[in-house]
Parts: sequence; structure tokens; C-alpha cells
Amino acid sequence: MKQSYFDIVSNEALTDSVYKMVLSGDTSAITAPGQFVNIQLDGLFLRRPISVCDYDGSTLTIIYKVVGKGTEKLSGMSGGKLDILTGLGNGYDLSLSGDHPVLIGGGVGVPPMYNLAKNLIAQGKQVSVILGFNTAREIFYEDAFRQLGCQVTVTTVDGSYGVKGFVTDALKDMDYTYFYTCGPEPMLKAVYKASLTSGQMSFEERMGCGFGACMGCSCKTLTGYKRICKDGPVMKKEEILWEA
Amino acid sequence: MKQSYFDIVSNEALTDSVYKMVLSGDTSAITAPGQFVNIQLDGLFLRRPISVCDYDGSTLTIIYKVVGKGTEKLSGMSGGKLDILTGLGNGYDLSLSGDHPVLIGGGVGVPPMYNLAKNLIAQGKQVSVILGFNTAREIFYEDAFRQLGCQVTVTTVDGSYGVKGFVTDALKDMDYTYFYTCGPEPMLKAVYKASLTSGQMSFEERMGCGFGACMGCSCKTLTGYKRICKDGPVMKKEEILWEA
Amino acid sequence: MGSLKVNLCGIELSNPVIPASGTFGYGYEFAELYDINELGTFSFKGTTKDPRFGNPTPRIAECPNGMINAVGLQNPGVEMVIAQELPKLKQCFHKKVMANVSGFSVEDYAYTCQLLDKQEQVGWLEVNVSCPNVHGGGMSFGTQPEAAAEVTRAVKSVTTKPVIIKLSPNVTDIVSIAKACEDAGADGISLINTLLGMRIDLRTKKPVIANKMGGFSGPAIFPVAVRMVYQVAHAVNIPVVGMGGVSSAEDVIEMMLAGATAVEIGAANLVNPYICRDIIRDLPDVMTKYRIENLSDIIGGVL
Amino acid sequence: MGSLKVNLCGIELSNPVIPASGTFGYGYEFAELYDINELGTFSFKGTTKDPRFGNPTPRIAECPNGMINAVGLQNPGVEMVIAQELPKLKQCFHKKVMANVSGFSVEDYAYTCQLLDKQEQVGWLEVNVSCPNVHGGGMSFGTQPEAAAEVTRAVKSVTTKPVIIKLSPNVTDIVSIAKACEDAGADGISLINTLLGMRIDLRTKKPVIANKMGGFSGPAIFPVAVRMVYQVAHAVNIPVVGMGGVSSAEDVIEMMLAGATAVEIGAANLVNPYICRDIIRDLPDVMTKYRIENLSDIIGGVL
Repeated sequence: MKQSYFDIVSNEALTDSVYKMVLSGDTSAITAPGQFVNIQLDGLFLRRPISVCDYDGSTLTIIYKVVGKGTEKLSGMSGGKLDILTGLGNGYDLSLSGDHPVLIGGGVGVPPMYNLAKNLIAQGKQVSVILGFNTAREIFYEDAFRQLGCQVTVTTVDGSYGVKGFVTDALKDMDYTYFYTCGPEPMLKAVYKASLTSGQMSFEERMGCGFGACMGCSCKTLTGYKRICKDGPVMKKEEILWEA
Repeated sequence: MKQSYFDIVSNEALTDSVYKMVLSGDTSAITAPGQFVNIQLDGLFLRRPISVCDYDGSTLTIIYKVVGKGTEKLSGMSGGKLDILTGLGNGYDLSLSGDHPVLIGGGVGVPPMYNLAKNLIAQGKQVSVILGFNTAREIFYEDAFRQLGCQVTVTTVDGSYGVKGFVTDALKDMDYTYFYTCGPEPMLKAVYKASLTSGQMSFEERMGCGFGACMGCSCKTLTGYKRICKDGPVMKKEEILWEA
Repeated sequence: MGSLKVNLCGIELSNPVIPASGTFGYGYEFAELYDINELGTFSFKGTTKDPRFGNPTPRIAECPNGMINAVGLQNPGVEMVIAQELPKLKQCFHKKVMANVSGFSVEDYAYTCQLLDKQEQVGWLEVNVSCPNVHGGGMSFGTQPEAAAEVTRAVKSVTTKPVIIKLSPNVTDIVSIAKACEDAGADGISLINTLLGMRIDLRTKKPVIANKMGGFSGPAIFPVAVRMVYQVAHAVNIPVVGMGGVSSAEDVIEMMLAGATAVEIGAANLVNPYICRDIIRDLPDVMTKYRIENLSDIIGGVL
Repeated sequence: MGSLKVNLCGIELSNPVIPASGTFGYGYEFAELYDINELGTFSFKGTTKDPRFGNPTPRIAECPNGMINAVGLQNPGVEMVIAQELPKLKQCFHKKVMANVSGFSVEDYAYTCQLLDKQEQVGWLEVNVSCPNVHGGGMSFGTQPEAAAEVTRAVKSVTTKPVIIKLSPNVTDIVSIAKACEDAGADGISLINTLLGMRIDLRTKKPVIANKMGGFSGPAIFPVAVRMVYQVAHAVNIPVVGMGGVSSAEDVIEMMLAGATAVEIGAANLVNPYICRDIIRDLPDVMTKYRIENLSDIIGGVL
């Protein structure tokens, strides 16, 4: 973990409510796809955790949906500096992917799949991606994944684009060695049930600190109590314990 | 009273700790010299009351000393907008000045004397001004008053400039028809005692609202309880009741 | 568009927004700023049997997201309020006003309420048993169930107008005090009054407030207010007026979900004199955003 | 340059800055960020007799200038703390640590303290009789003088280490509780624990916190904390550890002027993990600004 200031390079709307912000600063603490950053915003007490979409030596890209005061404030920023904690969370373990893993992102669960896909492809893996949305106008980053060289399938619940239905409707006809997923909990549960291989899923929870100090985001797993912010947000399929 | 937004035109240091800020906006609610404005600042709950140094149809000039969080924040601003309540307080009554009044300002009590002097001179009065400071490097606005055509005397406690001593040391040799004063309470008390004529003095107190709603800045006078923010800040010599 | 109407102790309010006592004077000064008939009603400056100057100054301290005040019930006394303030108010306010009353003995409360009971302009008596800024009285009545009940009974015996008891949050068990007031005949409960707070000036090493401590209010106390409104509203069967740090239409709705029938706005008036008008104007859009048809439907609606 | 040293119950601290229990884990995680030996000491995660998962999530809510938590004393239980956490801590922290203890019965408290008493790393026992987030216990011990005194006596009988009782602010008369603890043999008092607060999500109409209510902390509660520290410090003759919204060197000095011998920093650690180190580094300049020679000189120095 590192605390540092990033400059806002750009902040553009990808859909009605989803924004992409590019920041420049010290990304040295970010060690794996699937990690998140925690952003301080004027007038708000707690930092706002947001997953890393992509990063390189000096650039950080986040994609976020406007859902509350924090993300609303963020969406209004066009420049200036942000106080950010970087390198939070465990991130995805790429070593288990096998040679043709599938990456499944739902809604704002799509962004962390991007840097993951980039890294897997760099390792010579053949990467399939399923992007799930409610409807056509909510879709973002389809082309970005194609440009990485992924085989992309888009699903929409209302069938207004791509495969009609849920990500699992696309998953069932697919051949894959492993899965990585991020998205709303109902989707994670569905993927958990429908998946034919082992895999990893990233979870969300309201956080206090985001770095393991406050026990605000604890959950129970088959391997004991975990802090989603520090021991997660990524969990292996084998350890997940769904609470009723 | 009016609530409106002003643009910061300039903000320059006059001394180590005293700043002059020029703002442009709607000054229509300001009706008399000696009134004050109440400024909202990000991250602070209560507005900060600051006396009006000068104003015209579209410009407001304030001079303030950095003493706490609010004025410190203000001193750091170089542009942008400020939410300001204007036209607060009663201000000075010019009709009683006689033909050669004396204006006595001590430290940050100097600014409200400026627009007062300007108005009195416009009415053809012969205006003497006594500006009291602790030491030479704290002096500001001496020339400004001269340029208005005032007869200016500066006093410094340590004698490093002008008359050595307090404003009352300069007052005692003067001939005047009336006095107007603003400054720290010990100075007001001294002027009250030393003055040979009637006059008006402007008081300071910690305020809640600044417009008469909260009774946060009440004081006792010979004519009953007064709210310094609404019934004051200017009181006539005759009504003042000094509490032990 | 849905309705903002609520019914407070048998009197209909066009909306639930009520400037809180001590932040709105006797109303007419705000009438210079906007038509105060837009308000549901307002609670006038805390009034006592005898005139009071209140506490020495400074009476005000800045805090993170709030303020401390120690005004100490400055008011001209009930006779003067009736003789001078209410007639002035009549010129600009045509609704029933909430009369806020404080005292130093049970007899004080009864005396003041009896006089205000005769005033046709007065719709409700809000009896403040929780002023933190006066000694030997005020808050002490609000910290013991029996004392609060005694004041309630005394006031009820001299008025036919709805009596709303205003409670202090500086207690271990606010529910027991609210229930004691209900059992003693209170028609409503309003809460929370200010939290007792203190600040020290690092330069002078003295308390910022001449009275040392004072009543802490503002957005900072909102979470405590929501909690206590929830606890009391779910324990009594009389209407609850919620207050404490409310400063937006969203806050009003959160208070009503917690159980408030109407909502008072205090400290926010001192920072933005137009805040109550603004909140009333914002409410319809915020209701639409959260799919609320009629405000009265959401009272105590927290799931 | 003057000294930052203070003496807390017979143990000298290089400075009065103490990360508060529940915001600093068992310390070693922060040791990855900076040398935690720079701290006066720290109070480790509230520890109970048996392991606890705590409350369901969400456990956290945002507030104006603060937050609500309802973690519910998640901890591995005292045996595991002694077997695993303390040895890990020993690797990176060479000072005496403050052991924070909670319980659900007087026997629980005594049992846990007895085991921690034997740990050479432990300098003080901070006995939390004020956790707002556990039912049938926790806070209830801290709301009645006799119950708090009983816990104090039970703990004192099993340890020779200084016992500091951590009090709840959710009470009518904190002084009576502090005095009861002092009379029962407490070596110090720490306060304030969190205020009980609540927030409601306007979208879901449900409380933001799964447990409905939780402990409200952060800069918002600072004025209440200063007031209670002042009241207690002027009523007892044992050291007071002040906490509640402290987030700057200025706040530390204000707390000490109010009567605190040492100062705990809680919620601020969650927003800025380096805050305690930063405050310690800022203190000398702020002391110079306010003409303070030695920090120990200003304890209770409010005029």
C-alpha cells in the first residue's frame, strides 16, 4: 500500500452513469490486476474504494458508476489532484488460469477484467471475455477487450444487444480452463453454480479503511474469516461460503 | 440583506498578516459604511463576518487579518466564487458628523473608516483620520486615506513610525466636531473616555448568523439589549454600557 | 405530483418543514427574506415567564460541521412576546405558530403556557425540558422521566392546545423519558435538542464559550438525531418531530423514514437564511427520485 | 525543543499519541507503513474471552465528518491473541502495548484480563465497558455506575497492571460513572467511546448498517469528547485518556488542555493510515506556535 497524489488527466462519460478517469502518478504499489484504490474526496469522510481497470508505470485508469455522493463528486472533476491509497487488496492469481481462461464481468465488474485480460494475453493465454449488461446503452469497453485480442461475448438482459440473458447463458456453451469474475453478488452466485472449472471471484462490501485495519468488511469463508479489503477482494471458488 | 455569489478579482497581502480582497458582484444590499458581509467558506460551518472597506455598484473590497482557520483559508484564495451575505449591520450614521469629524481606526478597525471617509468627503466634510498600529511594519492604507484628501495621523505603540503611543495620544491635540471609530475594545474604551464630542463606535463579537436570528452576539446598552450583528455593529457613544 | 402534507397533532401542515426555536427569532425578520407562509410552521424563540438577557458572550463556537451556542434563553418574557412579538408576526404569518416554552420550575412552565394557550395564533406548545445552557432548570427536567412527566402534566392542565415535549439527547435512555411524557399526556415529542459540547481556544487556553459549555448542533449531530428519533418513534404512539443537523431535503426524508411526522431545521438557518424555503422547493424532486408519492406515507417507513 | 513526554499510570510515553482500539488491528499491519515505535503506544483490537466474528455486514456508514461502525468486537479470542498476535507484534513493537478488553459478564472481563496480565508486552489494560455494538453486555456495563464499578473491581483483583476503564458517552451523567470506577480502584479513565448513531439509505429505505445502529466517531464528535474529558478530568484524581474525533496536533493539544494525559486517535487512522505519525511530527511546531514548552505542562490547563 502507498499513499500518494495523482493528477487527473481525463474524466469522460462512457455511458449515462459510468465514467472513465485516467490519472497519472506513482503506481508502484499496484502489483496485480483485481486490486483497488481508495480515494479521498473533499467533504466526504471515508475514502471511496474503486477497482483498478488498468495501469502502467505512471498511469492509473479507473472506471466507476455514479451511485452516491462520492462517485457523483468524482464524476464532476475535470482536473486537479487526488489523494489516493494504491495497491489495496490481493488481486487475481494469474498462475492458475490454464491456457484458455474465461473472464466474466458484469456491469461495473467489467473494468478489473481489462488489466487481467491484458496480462493473461501477454502470457500467451487465449482469453475469452463475457461482458454482462442490462441493456445496450449500458455497454462499455467491448471494443477495448477486442483490441486486446480477446474473444468477446456481450450479453444483455433485455436482449437489446448480443446474447439475450445473463452471463451464464453465454458461459454454458463455452470451453474454458479456468474462470475469473467480478460483478454483483447474484451474478457471482450464478457463475459459481454454472461454472464447470475452478476460478476466482471478486467481492464488494462497504469498507471503512480499505487496508485491513477496521474489520468493517469481514466475511466468512470455508478457510476462516476474511477481510474483503485485505484478504480479498478476490476469493477462490473453493473457499467461498455463501451465507443464506 | 442579500445572499449572492461574488467573483474574487484580487487578493493581495498588505502586511505579513493583513490581506486586501477585491470582489465583484451584486452590492445593492450595502447601504452604509460600517456594514459587514458574511462569507461562506468550504469546510467551515459558520460564515465569517468581515467589515466592508469599500464598495461601488459592482465591486466590494474587504481587508482582513489572518487570525484563524477562516481568514487563513480566505488568504489562500486567488480566484473563484464566494457565497456572501451582504448588507449586514446598521453601519455609520453620517448625518451627525458635523463639518470636520475625526475617524479613528485601530489595526483591522482601519478598513471600515475608508468608505466612511470617502462618503464624508463627498459630502464636503473636512475629514481627519487617526490610524493606530503596534509598529511600522503593520501599517497599511495610510496613502489611500491621503489620496481621499483626509488629514492623516498615524500612531505606533512602539514609536517606530508617526506619533509614538495610542490613537488617543493623537486625538487629544485635535479639533473635531464628531468622531467615528472602529478597533479593539480597549481602544474603543480609551476613545470613549478621551473623546470630547459625541460619536459612534463599531463593536466586534463572535456571531452565529450575522443577521439577527440567533442572539449569539447580544450586548447590553443603556437603551436595552442589542444584537451587535443587526442593531449594531455601530453604537452611539450615548447608548454604550461598558460591562466590568 | 404527490403531497407534502402532514398532520401534526390534529393540525395539517402544508409541508413538514419547521424552522427550529432559537434559529428563527419570532419569524418576522425572515419575512423580509421570503414569504414565511411557505413553511409548514415555525417554532419561535424559547420564551420564559420573565425576560432574560441570557449568558455572557462569546456565546458561539465553530465546530467541524456544526456549532456550539450558549445563548441561554435570551427572550423578552412571555408578556412582551404576547404584547409585541405576536402582533408583529401576525402581519406576515397567517398560519398557526409553534410556541416554544422554557422554565426553571414546574410553575414557570405552567404560567407561561397558560398565557400562550389564550393566543389564537399559537397552534402547538413546544415545551423545552432540555436547554443545556441554563443552570438549575432547563435540561435537568429532561434528564429524569418523572421530572419530564411532571412538567408535562402541569402544562397539559392549563392548555387545550397540543403539547409537544422537546427532549434532550444528553441522556442514557431517551425512550424512558419519551414514554413518561406520553403517559403524562403529551401530544407529541420533539427531539433532539443540542448535545452538550465544548471547545477550547488554543491561543487563550480558555473555553471558546464564556459559559464554558454549550449546545452543539449542525450536520455533525445528524446520525445521533436519526438514531434517537428512530428509538422514540418506535416506542411511543404520539407524533415525533425530528430535528438535529437537518440541512437538506434528503435529510428531511431520512428523518421521516426514521419516524418523524415533521422535521425542524435549526443551525442550517444561521448559515443559509433561505434553507427552509429551499428545502421545501427541493422536496418534490427528491421525492420523485426516491419514488415517494406522498410524504405522509413514509413516516416511520424504515424497513 | 520542549518535551512530548507524558506519564500514563506510572509508565512514561515518549509522546501522548495512541492509536485507539479497533482502528489499528494488532499493530503489525501498520508496521509495514512506518515504524510504530514512534507512537506513545497503541491500544489493540478489542479482545474477548471467546473468538467472535462480530456483526453481519454492512458494518460501516458514512456521515458528515464522521462514520458509523458496527463491527461488533470481531477478534480471535484472548488465547489466540496471546498465541499468535502478540508474538507477531513483538517483532515490530518494542514498547508496552495497551490491551483493550471487552466482555459479556464480569467473569468474562476477569478471565481475559487475568490472561493478559501475564503478558510482559502488555503495559495497561483498557477495559471497554462501552461497546455500543454488542447486545446484552458491552455498553450496558458502562451506563450504570455500580455495574462499571463491579467490572473494575473484578479486573483489579486479577492484575497488577494499571487498569484504564473506557467509558461510553451515551449516558446522562458520565462523571458519576467515572467516579464509581475511580472509587473501585481504576488507575485511569479513557473516553469517549463512540456515540450511538444511525443512518438510513433513502434508496433501499433500510438502515445503512445491518445491525441498524452503530458507533458514531470522527471529527464530528470532537466537541462532545472535549466536554466529557473536561468534566471527568476535573472530577477524578486519576489520569484521563482523551479520545473522540481527534485528527490533528491541534486537537491533541485541545484534549490535553481539557484534562487528558494522553490522547487516542481512532477514526482518523482509517482515512489516513499515517495520521498518528504525522501528528507526532507536527506536535513540536504546533507547541511552539502556542508557546507550549513541555506537553505535560498543559494537562488540564484550560483556564
